[in-house]
Amino acid sequence: MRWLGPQQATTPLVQHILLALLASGALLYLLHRFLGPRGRRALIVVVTFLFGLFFGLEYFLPVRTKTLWPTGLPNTGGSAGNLLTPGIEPMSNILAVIGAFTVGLGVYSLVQVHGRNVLRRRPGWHNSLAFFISFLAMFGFGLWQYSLHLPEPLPPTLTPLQAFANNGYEFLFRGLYAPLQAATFSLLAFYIASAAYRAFRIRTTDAGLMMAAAFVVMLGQVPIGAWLTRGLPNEGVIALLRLENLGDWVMRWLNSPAQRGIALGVAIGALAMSLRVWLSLERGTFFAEQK
Amino acid sequence: MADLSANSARPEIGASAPGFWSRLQQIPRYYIYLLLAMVVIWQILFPIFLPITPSATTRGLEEAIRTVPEGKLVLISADWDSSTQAETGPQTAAVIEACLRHHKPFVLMTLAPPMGAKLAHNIASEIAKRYHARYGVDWANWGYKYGTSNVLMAMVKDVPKMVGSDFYGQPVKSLPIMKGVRTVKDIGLVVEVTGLAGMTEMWIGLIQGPQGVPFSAAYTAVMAPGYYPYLDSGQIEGMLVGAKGAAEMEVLIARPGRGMAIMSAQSWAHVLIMLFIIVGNLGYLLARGRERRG
Amino acid sequence: MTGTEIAILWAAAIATLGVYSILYRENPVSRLLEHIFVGLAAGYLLVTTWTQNLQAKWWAPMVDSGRWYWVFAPVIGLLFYFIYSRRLAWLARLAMGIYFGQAAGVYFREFFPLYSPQIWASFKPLRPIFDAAAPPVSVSLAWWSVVIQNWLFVAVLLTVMSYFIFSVPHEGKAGRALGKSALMGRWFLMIAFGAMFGNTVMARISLFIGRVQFLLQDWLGHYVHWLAQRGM
Amino acid sequence: MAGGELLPNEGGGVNSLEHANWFMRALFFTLSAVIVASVLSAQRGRAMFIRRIPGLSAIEEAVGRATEMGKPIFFSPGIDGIGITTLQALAILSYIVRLAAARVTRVLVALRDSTVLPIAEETVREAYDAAGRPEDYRPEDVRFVSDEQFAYALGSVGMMAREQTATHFLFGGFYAEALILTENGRALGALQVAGCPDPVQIPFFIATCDYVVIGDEYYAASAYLTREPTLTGSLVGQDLGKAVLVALIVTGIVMATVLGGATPIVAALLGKGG
Repeated sequence: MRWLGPQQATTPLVQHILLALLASGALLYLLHRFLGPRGRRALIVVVTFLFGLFFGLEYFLPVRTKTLWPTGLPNTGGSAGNLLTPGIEPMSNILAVIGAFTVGLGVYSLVQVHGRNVLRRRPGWHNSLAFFISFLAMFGFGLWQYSLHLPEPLPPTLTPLQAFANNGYEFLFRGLYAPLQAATFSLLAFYIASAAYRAFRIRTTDAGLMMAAAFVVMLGQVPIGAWLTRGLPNEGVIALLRLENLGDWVMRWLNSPAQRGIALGVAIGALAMSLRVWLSLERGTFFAEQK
Repeated sequence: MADLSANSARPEIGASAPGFWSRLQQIPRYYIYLLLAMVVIWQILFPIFLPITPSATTRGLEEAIRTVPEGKLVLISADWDSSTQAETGPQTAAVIEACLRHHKPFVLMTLAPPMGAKLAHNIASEIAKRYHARYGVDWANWGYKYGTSNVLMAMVKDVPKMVGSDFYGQPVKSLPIMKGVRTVKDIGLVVEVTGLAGMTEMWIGLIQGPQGVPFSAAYTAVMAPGYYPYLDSGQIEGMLVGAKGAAEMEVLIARPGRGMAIMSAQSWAHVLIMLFIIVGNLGYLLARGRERRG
Repeated sequence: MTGTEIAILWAAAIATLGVYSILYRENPVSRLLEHIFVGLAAGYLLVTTWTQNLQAKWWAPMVDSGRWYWVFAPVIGLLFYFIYSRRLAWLARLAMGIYFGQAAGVYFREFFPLYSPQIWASFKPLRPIFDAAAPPVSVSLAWWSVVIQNWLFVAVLLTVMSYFIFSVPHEGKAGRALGKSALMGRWFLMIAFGAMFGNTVMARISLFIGRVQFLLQDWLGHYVHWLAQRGM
Repeated sequence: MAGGELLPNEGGGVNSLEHANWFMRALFFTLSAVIVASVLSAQRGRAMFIRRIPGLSAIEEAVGRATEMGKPIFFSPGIDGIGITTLQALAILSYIVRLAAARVTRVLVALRDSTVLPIAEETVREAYDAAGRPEDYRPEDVRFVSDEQFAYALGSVGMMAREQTATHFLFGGFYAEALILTENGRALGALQVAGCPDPVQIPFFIATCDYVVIGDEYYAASAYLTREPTLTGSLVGQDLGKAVLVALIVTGIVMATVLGGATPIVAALLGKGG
């Protein structure tokens, strides 16, 4: 079990871990037992506020050389920070780790839906069976192959078992997973064609403008566009009318300011939403008052 | 103010009387799919090359490669994988060809998706064979280096130390091509080939700006427009835009290859889509005309 | 080619063609592939969660480096699982509160790096400036066309922004002016959307070209010499 | 960010935005204060106007269509992880579930991020409670599909086809998978309403959906839909905030015109903080 890392778990470590587990269990029990609805709500509000404050404040506090934690860590990117700076990267890591434990919820949701299909022999249950087979195969071969820590490019000599693990994983990944990904992605070539055909009708001003801009940019992308306007000069203002330049011009002088207008509006909208979330003003939306 | 309801989904004008014109407005999507697939397959097999005029951005990259001083390396950072391969693959190939044609030694490196090292390696070995270029002497592959910005920072002072071993796992110090390569200043040009945002900012912020190493790039067509400001300011010397850029490079070095074939498929696919749009609008206009009259 | 490579080639080709069958309609083949894909992805998710996240960031520090306090991470993570109990769900909300706070805080951090360059890149001078050091566009242009471009840029930006003003009625003198500006802004938006659409077509066609190359050259080309010769 | 423009300052590059300086602190505080003040003023009962936003008005009609046809609703909060975009999507989901629950119409939610899953479940359950129908809540209607972008797309399309959903809502952060979802959804004959703060996928939504919510309309949604004073106040605050930005930009343009370029202004604004 090399993938678990070298086992150095000494007794004091196990003791510490058990103690910590007990302590957190006790804390949670106490919180649950003695906090009333209002206390619980207040606690959630405070936790939300503090975490928002921590991440936000680090950006806005003046830059100083002194920090709250001793910083031998290279986590400030070599530049100066303030007293919260050394905490940002560890905290982000911690939250990433905590978040990773929710993967079980996702897998549980899948297993629940497909397990029910298989057990009750619902129509199409064989598809759900295929789900379980491919899920377990990828999980098994994936971990097995990882545990071998094979170098890349592969050494010429592999034991039969190593070769089996590696081939199995390669088959699942390069034979199924990656091609399914690429093929699904490439469906967009067809969808964009039929979407263009349907959407670009000069029925309204809006659609007409969209169509004109799309046409100019599309022509500018391919040699046919350049060929159509090859008679125009290569220098000066008229050169702008050459389709390859015109498409570019539309992208930079009409598309980018419009995108920026959208972005600046969104900037404020998202700021307002962030403030509402941070101050728990949006609370009624997600979780109504405590029962 | 009119709704933003897509001018699309709901009933078409004249749809009640299914005449020829209104049918032009409702070509079943299967026909569109089928024709598109046929056009692309046809062009991949029997490309009709169209005259391609290299743009200023591509000429900039060709010139940057051509003018790399003697004794300095071209570093091609191949930060792509199969998801953008149709564009970045030919781009990598075109940049490699340009290096070989101008007799500039080049090295490959991959910072982002690990798969890029292998994909770029295959392309390079294939082209190198044609030019009788030897691995380790005329070109090398540093392989995938983990750590993105940390790699770049480590590279500034001591390149061989940062690289360690190459794609095959042999120490790079043993490669003849690395003789005389100490700091990042021994690299004459960096060419970033990628579909990932953020790579350019890193190279410019850590290497091009502070160290003065010339920088060029090859981008997927979708992300390229965002980088024109860097081009205007001279921080990017030249740039390939999508497969089109690769085809233009092939024209510049007189080596029609995969970029040209892809561009012919692209061109005819674009023409097909535009024809569909035109037909749809014709159908709409004529059906509306008939409805007004009758 | 080894047996595994041949199997990979065929599986990839069949998977690709199977996915394309969805272009006709959702069908038994595409449905089967969908379930296989979802299954593989779920398996891969579990594997990478361990190998790329938990193993390095959690297990190694806790077990190998003896940082016992990392045991609190799964305790908090497992609080999320209390949503399945009505009585204990509030503990899950406590854990969610952490992420709500983080979401807000991270946005506060992103605000300026994301948007401030956009703000000052909009400070376009509206008169001709003869500064050879900073040519404003790569195509060499007459000074007056640069000025026109800047005016246009500013007009598009401000009218688009006015479209996103929601709380002022488009009535009265000022309101009607705002309404007109918003309508202009909407038109510019449509032009921008059309341009973005057109600019994306090429990338999407590329994806299909990549698949066609795989099917023709790697797969069929492996068996048909004639195709392999045409391979690029 | 791919669209990010070059900062016209020398040497500083990206690092100059690593922390705020005096200007950023001042601007951020002003914007936040304007929004919060507007919320407080609305909570005290000041009446506020919101113009019609067609895409958002369509939500009720779209829910009604599913009820009439006796078919479920499909909702996707996009593929971003936990963040402001996704939280806003869940706020819209909450409103839609309340509407649908009151009319005994199922809402299927397709998720890509496992950390969003518990939050979405809680939101939906709360919404059923608020609609007075806690017994109708079915945990299996909030589904984790896949964390892989295109497996998510295929899985969601399969879900639409098998459950025969009549109305599709797509609100959140969408990327390349958006067109796969909406093009198939359209082929299945569903009424589709989509919204995304990022403009890149909007053209494809316009081409395939019946109603589209663009840019900041997305963040106006909660206020527009619920008309709760806190939220309408926030929306008015948003408008004031945008006015502050416009004023800033106009000032910058005027100064750039007078000074002959933006470089000195930006240098002053980016000057050392601390």
